[in-house]
Amino acid sequence: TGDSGGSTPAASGGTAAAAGAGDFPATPKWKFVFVCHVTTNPFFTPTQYGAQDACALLGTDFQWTGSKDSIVAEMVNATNTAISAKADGLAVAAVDKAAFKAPVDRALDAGIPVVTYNADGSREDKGTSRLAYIGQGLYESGYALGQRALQQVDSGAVVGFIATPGALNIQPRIDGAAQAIKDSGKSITFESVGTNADITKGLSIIDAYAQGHPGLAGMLAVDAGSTQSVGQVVKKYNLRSKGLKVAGGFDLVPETLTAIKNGDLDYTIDQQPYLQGFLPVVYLYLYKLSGGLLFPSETNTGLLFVTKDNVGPYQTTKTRFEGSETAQKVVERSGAIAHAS
Amino acid sequence: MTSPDAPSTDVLRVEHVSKRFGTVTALRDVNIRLAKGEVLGLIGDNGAGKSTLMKIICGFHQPDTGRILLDGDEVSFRSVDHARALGIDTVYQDLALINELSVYHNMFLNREPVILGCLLNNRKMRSLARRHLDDMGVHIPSVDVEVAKLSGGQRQAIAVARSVYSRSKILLLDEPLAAMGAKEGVQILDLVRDLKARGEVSIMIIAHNYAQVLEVCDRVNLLQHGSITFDKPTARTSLKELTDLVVAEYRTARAGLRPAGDPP
Amino acid sequence: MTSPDAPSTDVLRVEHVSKRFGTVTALRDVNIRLAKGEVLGLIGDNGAGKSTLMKIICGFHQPDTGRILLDGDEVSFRSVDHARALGIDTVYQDLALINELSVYHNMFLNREPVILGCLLNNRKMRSLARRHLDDMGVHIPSVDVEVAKLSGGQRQAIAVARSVYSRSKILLLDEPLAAMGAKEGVQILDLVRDLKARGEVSIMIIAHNYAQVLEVCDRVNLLQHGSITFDKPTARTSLKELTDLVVAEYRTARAGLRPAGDPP
Amino acid sequence: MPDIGDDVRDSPAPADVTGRPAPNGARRGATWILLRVRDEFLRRREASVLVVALALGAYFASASEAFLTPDNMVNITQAAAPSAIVACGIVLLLVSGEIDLSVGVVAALAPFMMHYAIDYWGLPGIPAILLALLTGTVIGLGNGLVTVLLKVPSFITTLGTFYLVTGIVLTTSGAYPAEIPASVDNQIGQWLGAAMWAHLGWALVIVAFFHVLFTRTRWGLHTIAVGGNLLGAQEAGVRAGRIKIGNFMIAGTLGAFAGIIEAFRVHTIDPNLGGGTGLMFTAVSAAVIGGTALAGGSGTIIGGALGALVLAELQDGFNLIGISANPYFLILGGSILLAMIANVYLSRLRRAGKTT
Amino acid sequence: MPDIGDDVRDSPAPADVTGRPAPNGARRGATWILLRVRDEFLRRREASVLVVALALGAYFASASEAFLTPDNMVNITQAAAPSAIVACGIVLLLVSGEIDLSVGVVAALAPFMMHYAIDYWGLPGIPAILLALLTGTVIGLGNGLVTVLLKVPSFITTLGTFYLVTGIVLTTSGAYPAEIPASVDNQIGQWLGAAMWAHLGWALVIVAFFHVLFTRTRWGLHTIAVGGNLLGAQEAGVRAGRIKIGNFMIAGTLGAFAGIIEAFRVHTIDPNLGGGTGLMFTAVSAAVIGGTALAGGSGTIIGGALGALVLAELQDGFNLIGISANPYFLILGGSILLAMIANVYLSRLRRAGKTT
Ligand SMILES: Nc1ncnc2c1ncn2[C@@H]1O[C@H](COP(=O)(O)OP(=O)(O)OP(=O)(O)O)[C@@H](O)[C@H]1O
Ligand SMILES: Nc1ncnc2c1ncn2[C@@H]1O[C@H](COP(=O)(O)OP(=O)(O)OP(=O)(O)O)[C@@H](O)[C@H]1O
Ligand SMILES: [Mg+2]
Ligand SMILES: [Mg+2]
Repeated sequence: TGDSGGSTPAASGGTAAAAGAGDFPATPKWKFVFVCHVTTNPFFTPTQYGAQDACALLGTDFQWTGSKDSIVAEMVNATNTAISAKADGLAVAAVDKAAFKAPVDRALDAGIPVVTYNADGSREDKGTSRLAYIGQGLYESGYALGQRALQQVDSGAVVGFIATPGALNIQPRIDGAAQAIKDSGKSITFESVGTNADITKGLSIIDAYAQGHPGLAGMLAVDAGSTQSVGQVVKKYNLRSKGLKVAGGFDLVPETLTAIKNGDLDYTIDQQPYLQGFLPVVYLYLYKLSGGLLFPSETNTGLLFVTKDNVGPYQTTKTRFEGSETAQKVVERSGAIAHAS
Repeated sequence: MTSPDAPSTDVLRVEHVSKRFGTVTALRDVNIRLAKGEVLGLIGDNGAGKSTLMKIICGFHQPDTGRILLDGDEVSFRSVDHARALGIDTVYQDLALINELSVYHNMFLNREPVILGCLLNNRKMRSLARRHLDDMGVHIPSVDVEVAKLSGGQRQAIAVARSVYSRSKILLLDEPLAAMGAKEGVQILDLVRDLKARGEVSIMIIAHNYAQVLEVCDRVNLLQHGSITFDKPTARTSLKELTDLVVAEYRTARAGLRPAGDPP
Repeated sequence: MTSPDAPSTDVLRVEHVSKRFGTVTALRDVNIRLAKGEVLGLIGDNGAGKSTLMKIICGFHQPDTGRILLDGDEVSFRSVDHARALGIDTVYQDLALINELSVYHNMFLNREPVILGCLLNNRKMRSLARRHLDDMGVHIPSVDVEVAKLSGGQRQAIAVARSVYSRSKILLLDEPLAAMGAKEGVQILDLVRDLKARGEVSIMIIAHNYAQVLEVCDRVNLLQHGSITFDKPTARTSLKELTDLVVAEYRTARAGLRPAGDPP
Repeated sequence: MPDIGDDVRDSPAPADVTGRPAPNGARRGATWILLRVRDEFLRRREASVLVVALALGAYFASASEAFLTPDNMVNITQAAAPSAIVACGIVLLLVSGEIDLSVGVVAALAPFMMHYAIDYWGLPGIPAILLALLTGTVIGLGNGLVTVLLKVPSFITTLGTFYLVTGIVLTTSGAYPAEIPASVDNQIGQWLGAAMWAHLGWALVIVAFFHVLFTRTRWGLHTIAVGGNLLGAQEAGVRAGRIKIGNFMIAGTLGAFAGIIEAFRVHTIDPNLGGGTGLMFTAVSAAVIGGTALAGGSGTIIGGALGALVLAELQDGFNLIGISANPYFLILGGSILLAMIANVYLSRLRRAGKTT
Repeated sequence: MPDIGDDVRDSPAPADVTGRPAPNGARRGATWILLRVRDEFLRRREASVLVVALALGAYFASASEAFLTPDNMVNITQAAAPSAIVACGIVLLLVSGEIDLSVGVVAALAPFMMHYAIDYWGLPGIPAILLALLTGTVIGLGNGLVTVLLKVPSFITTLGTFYLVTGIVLTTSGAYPAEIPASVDNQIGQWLGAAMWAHLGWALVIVAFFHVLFTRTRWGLHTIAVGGNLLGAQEAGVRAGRIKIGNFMIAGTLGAFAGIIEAFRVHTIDPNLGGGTGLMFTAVSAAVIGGTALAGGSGTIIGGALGALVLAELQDGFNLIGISANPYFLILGGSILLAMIANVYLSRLRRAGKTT
C-alpha cells in the first residue's frame, strides 16, 4: 500500500481501498483539508508526502491549500471554504493567535474535527480551540537554533538572516533565536537581517553583509534559502579562518547538506515535517472512526540537529521523508543509534 | 474700425512677448492688439510661431518675457482654466480632443453643465451638442460616438463648436477651417460673421487661406520668423498684396535654386 | 487625358466597394479609376467617406464588398505593407507620425535604408530628409528633433515628404495641404506638377480647396454620402460648377431654416 | 446600473447617416422593451465580464453543491470585497495614467495606526479609525505630489513608498501581529468587517459610489480626459495635476479602508496583511480583467469589481472542488487564460451585436 | 556608447531657425572637443541615471571600505546582471506597449527544464540548456500570440501564464529544489554563471547587443513606433503584431537565460528562483528607473541596465553597512525616492543644458 508515490506530492490522496484499510471497517472516503501558510514552500513538501502516505494507508483523501505568501486572510478564506465544502477534518497551521479562533470554532460547531500543525498560535496563547497540536513550535525551534549556537559562541556579533521579515512562518523562529541569545546573558550582539524570498537575491545580500562585517562570530538563518546561502558565503570567503565560530540554520535542501558535510555549516535543524503531515491524517481518521473516542493527542514532532556526524544518510539517500524523492522506499540503516551518553 | 492708438478699447494687448523652446526661438518681441468686437487675422509661414503666440494668450504656455493686458490690466495666466475664467477661449490646431470620450463630452469638456451640484447633465450636453453641430452643417453619426471614430472634418467641427459656442469675450481660432469641407467652411465663416455682428466677442483667427481671411477679418497681422512684420486693416490690403508678401520670398528662393544653408 | 472606357491604361480600379463601420455606412458601391500618370481630385463633404476610400486602397481597411484592380489584376491587400510593396503610398489625414521619433526616422519609417544588412543608415536618412524638406520650402529646427515638437505645418510637411519622395506608382494624398502655409502649399503643388510631368506616377488627391484641385488635377470625382456622384475632367468643369454642386445643398438647407431632423 | 442619461436620447436615433430605415412598428411594445433591455446590456462594457462571472458561477455550482450555500457566498464576497474596494481606486488611477504599488502595504499600515492610536495614544475607537483612513489619504497625497510636482514616474514613486511603508509597519510593530483593540472589538468591529455580510455591504456601497463618481461627475470625466490625452486635457483647461493627486488620495484611502475591514474580519492586525504587493496585484488584475486599460484613458469601476469577483470565484471554486496548492496554480492560470479569451470574444460579439 | 551616426550631423547645426550666431572660433580645437563630449553625454537620456549610479557608488564607498573591493564588485554585478538581462526584454516590451509578468517564473522553469532534460530524458548538457532557453522562447511566443491574435491584454495573458508556469514548476518539481546535474556542473556551469565574472560578461554582451538592436536597427525603431503610436505605425505599414510577438519571445528567452545563470551561481535549482513576480518586478523597476515609460513609446536599454545597477547598489550597500531587517525597507524606500527625485532633476538640468 505504501507505494503510491506519484510525481506530485499534492495529488489528492492515495488509492482508496473500497473496503477499509487493514481490518478497519469500510469508511466513506473522508477528506481532510490542510491549511498551510506557505503552500509551496519546500519545507512542506515532505509534509504533503506524509499526508499522502497516511491517506493511501487509510483510504482517505487530503487537500493542501492556504496561502502562498503567509497572508492570514487567504488562510482564513481557505479554512472557511473547507468548512463550506464540509470537509471531514481540518489541519491548520495556526500562525496567528487571533485569526483562527472564529473559523476553528465554526468548524467544530459544524462537527468537523480540527487539529493544528506546525504552528499553534503564539507562545502564551494557542488562540484556537483545536483538539490537538502536532508539530514543533516555530518559536521553540528558533530558540533551539540560538541555544545551540551558544555552545560555540561566547561573545561577538551574531547575525540572523530571515527571508521575509514579518512573515508568519519564519518571524517567530528569528524572534526565538534572538530571545535565546538574550537570555544567555553573554555579551553577544544579535542582529536580524532581511534577505529575500528569492534565493538568488538572498545570496547577494548575505554576501554583502558578510563583506561589510568581517569578524562575525556567528551566522544563523531561519529559512531554507538563507541557510544554504550562509553555507555558500562561508565557503566563498573562507570565513571559518576569519573568526566565524558558528553557522547554522534550518531545513535540509541539498546545498545545505553539502555545506554541513564540508563543514561550512555546523548544523541545520530538521523539524521532521513528514510527521506533521502523516500524524494529523492518522489522528483525524481515528477520531472519525472512533466517533470521537480516540481524541487526537498533542504531539511534539521534535527537532533534530543535523551535523557533520549524522549528515551522511541525509546526503546519500534521497527520500520521501525529506522531500528529496517522490518514490517511497525503505531506507536501510545499520550500526548504533546515536544517543546522549 | 479701431484707431491704431486707442488702447482703451483694446480688450487684449500682447506686449514684447518672447518665447524660446530649448534652442528654438519661437517668438521674439511680439506686440499684438485686439479691439473689442474686432476680428484679427494672423497669417504666416509654417513654424512662424502663430500657434505658440496663441497658446501664450490662452494660458497654455507662459511667455519668457513680455506681458499680456486684458482690458488694460496686466494679467498672468496660471493655466488654461484661469485664462478661460477670464473669458478667453481657444480652438487648438491639434484640436485637443479626447479620443476616448464621446462627441458631447468633448464639446463640453471642463465646462460641463451639472445637476444637483455634481452630476453631469448628459441630457443637456447631448441636445446642445446636436444643435450646435447642426448649426454648423456638420453631420456626425451620433453625438454618443467616440471622437476617435470621426472623420478629420467632423473632429474639427467639434473643436470649433466647443469654443465658438462658449460665449467668451475673446476667441482664438487656430486654423479652424483646415480640415473643413467647402460647405462646412462657408457655414463656419457665417457663424463668425454672426458673432461679429453681435459685437460682443473679439476674435483672432489663424489661417493660411488668405481669401477667407480677407472675407471675415477686420485687420491682418503677418508673423514672420517670430516677429510681427505687417499690420493692416483688411480694407487697405488685398489678396495680391498678402500673397506677394509671403510668396515673394519663395520666388527668390526658387529662382536662385536651393539656398546653400538653412535660411535664417 | 484618358478616355473613360479604356481599362487597359488604368493603373487602379476600385469596383463596387462598400464599407460599414458598425451602423455607419461609410462607402456604398463606389467605383473609381485612375489612369497612368493621371492626377485625380476627390472632393466631398466632411464625413462623406473620402478617407475611408483611401484607406481601403492603401490596404489599411479591408472593403466589405467589391474589389480592387491594380494594372487590371485583382488584388487583395493583406496590409499597408503589402500595398506599399505593390507601389501604393499614402499621406494620411491624421499624418501617422510617431511623436517619439525624430523627423528623419519618421520620414523613412518602414522604409529605412540599412547598411551591413541590418544597421540603420542614419547618416543617409538625415541628409535625404533635410534635402526633401528644403525642396518643399519647409524649415524645421533640425531633422533630429522629435516630431512632437513641431508646428502643424511642419508635421504635415514630413508626412507629405515621406510619401512624395517614395517613388511609388500610385500616390494617395489625403488633404496634403490642410495645414500648409500659402508659400509651402504652392511649393508642394509645384512638386506634384513635377511628378506629373514625369508621367511615372498616378496621384489621387483629396482636398477641400477647389481652386487647388482645379489647378493640379486632370479629373475630379465628388463623393457624397458614400457614393460617387460626379466625375469630370477638370478641363470641362469650373470652380463655379464645383462650388455650386456642393454648396447648393447648403443653400437650400439655410433657406429653409434648420431642417427638422438630421438630413439623410 | 444604466446611465441615468441614457433614456433621453432621441428616437429615431440618428445612428445611420446614410439613411438606414427608421425602427419599424413591430419594435414598439413588448419586443421593443426587450430589445431595449438587450441593447442596454450590450451597450455596457462590463457585460462580458459579468457573463464570464456568471458562467464561472454556474460551472462551480454544478461541480460542487457547496458553492451556492449562503456560507460559501459569504466566503466569496469576503474574498472579493477587499480587492473590489481597492480596485475602485486602482481603476481611477490607471485610467488617469498612473499606478500605485503601495496600496497593499497601506492596507497593512492602517489597522496598525488604529491600534497605535487607541492603545498607545489613547484615542477612542471612531477617531482612531478615521486617523487610520487619513493615514492612507496622506500617503496617497505624498505619492501624488511626488509624481505630479516632482515628475517622478508613479511606478517608481510608489515603489519607494511601498518599501518606506513596509519599513514603517515592520519597525513600529516589531514585525509581530497585534490584537484588535478592545474598544473597537465590538459593534464597531462588526460593522467594519467582522459581521458576515459587512464586506458585501461595504463593497456594494463603495463600488456604487465610485461608479457614479466615475461615470456621472466631472471628476470621472476629467480622469478619463487626463489619461486619454494629457496634453489635450490640459489644453482644454482640465487641471490634470489635481485629478491625479486626488486619485492617489482616493486609492490610498481605499487601501487603508480595505486593510481595516480585513483586520476586523480575520480578527488580527498582521504586518503581512495584503501580502506586500499581493493585494495591489490582485486589484490591478481585477481592474484589467474588468476592462481597464493599463495605459490609461478607459476603464470601468463595475468591471473592476466584477474582475475581483471572477478572481475570488476561481480561488474559492477550485478550493471547494479540492484542488491542492501545486496543481492549483496550473489550473488557475489556465482558467484565467480561458476566461479572458472568452471575455474578449464576448466583448467582440457585444460590439458587433449592438444595434445602436 | 554614442550613436554611430551622431558624428555626421552638419556643422554648423541648423539648430536655431531664427538665426542664433553660429559657433564661434573659440569653440574649435580642444575646448570644442570637450564641449562635444559634454554635449554627447548630455544628449544621452541615460546620463542622469548614470550620475545617480555613480553618486550612490561614491556614497557607499565612503560609508564602507568594503564597497570597492573586487569581491564586492563581483557581488554587485551578480546581483545586477539577472535583472539587467531581463530588463532588456522588459524594455523592449514596455516600449512596444506590452508587459510580461511571467518572465520571473520562466526563469524558475528554465533550469528545471535543463535538469529534466539531462537527468530524465538523457540529453547532453548543451542541448539541454538550449532546450531550456527554447522553453522561454516558446512561452514568450504563446504570450505574444494570445495577446496579439486573441487581443487579451498582455497583463492578463501573462498573469495567466505566470500561474500556469508556476503550476508547472511546482507540480513537476514537487516544490522541492533539485541539484545542478553533474554533466553541466563543470566548465559549462562556470561559463554560465558559476564563475565570478560570468554574470558581468553576459550582462555586458547582452545589454550591448540589445542596445544596438534597439537604437540601430529597424526592429528597435519599429518597436518605438508601435508603442508610440500603434495606429500611426500600422498606417505606415509597420507589422505591429510581429514586433510585439517578437519582443515577447525575446523577453521569454532572456528570462530563461537569467534563470539558468542564476541557478548555476547559487548552485541549486530552486522552484522559487526569481521569487515569483520578484524578478519581473525588479526588472520593470530597473527599466522605469532607467527612463522607460510604462505607457510605451520610449525607453533605453542601457538605462534599464543602469537601473538594475542602481537597485543592486542600494541592496548591496545597505547590507554592507548593515541595516537590520525592519528598518532596511524604510531606508531603501527613502533612498529610492531620493535617488529618483535627483534623477528627474538631473534629466531636467540635462535637457536645459543641452546645446544642440
Ligand atoms: N513644445 C515645443 N517644443 C519645442 N519646440 C516647439 C514647441 N512648440 C513649437 N515649437 C517650435 O516653435 C516654432 C513655432 O511653432 P508654431 O507651432 O508656433 O508654428 P506655427 O506658426 O503655428 O506654424 P504652422 O502654420 O505650421 O502651424 C516651430 O519651429 C516649432 O518647431
Ligand atoms: N474607424 C471608424 N470607426 C467608425 N466609424 C468610422 C471610422 N472611420 C470613419 N468612420 C465614419 O465613416 C464616415 C466617413 O469617414 P471618412 O473619414 O471617410 O470621411 P471623410 O470623407 O474623409 O471626411 P473629412 O473630409 O472630414 O476628412 C464618417 O461618418 C466617420 O464617422
Ligand atoms: Mg500652428
Ligand atoms: Mg478625411
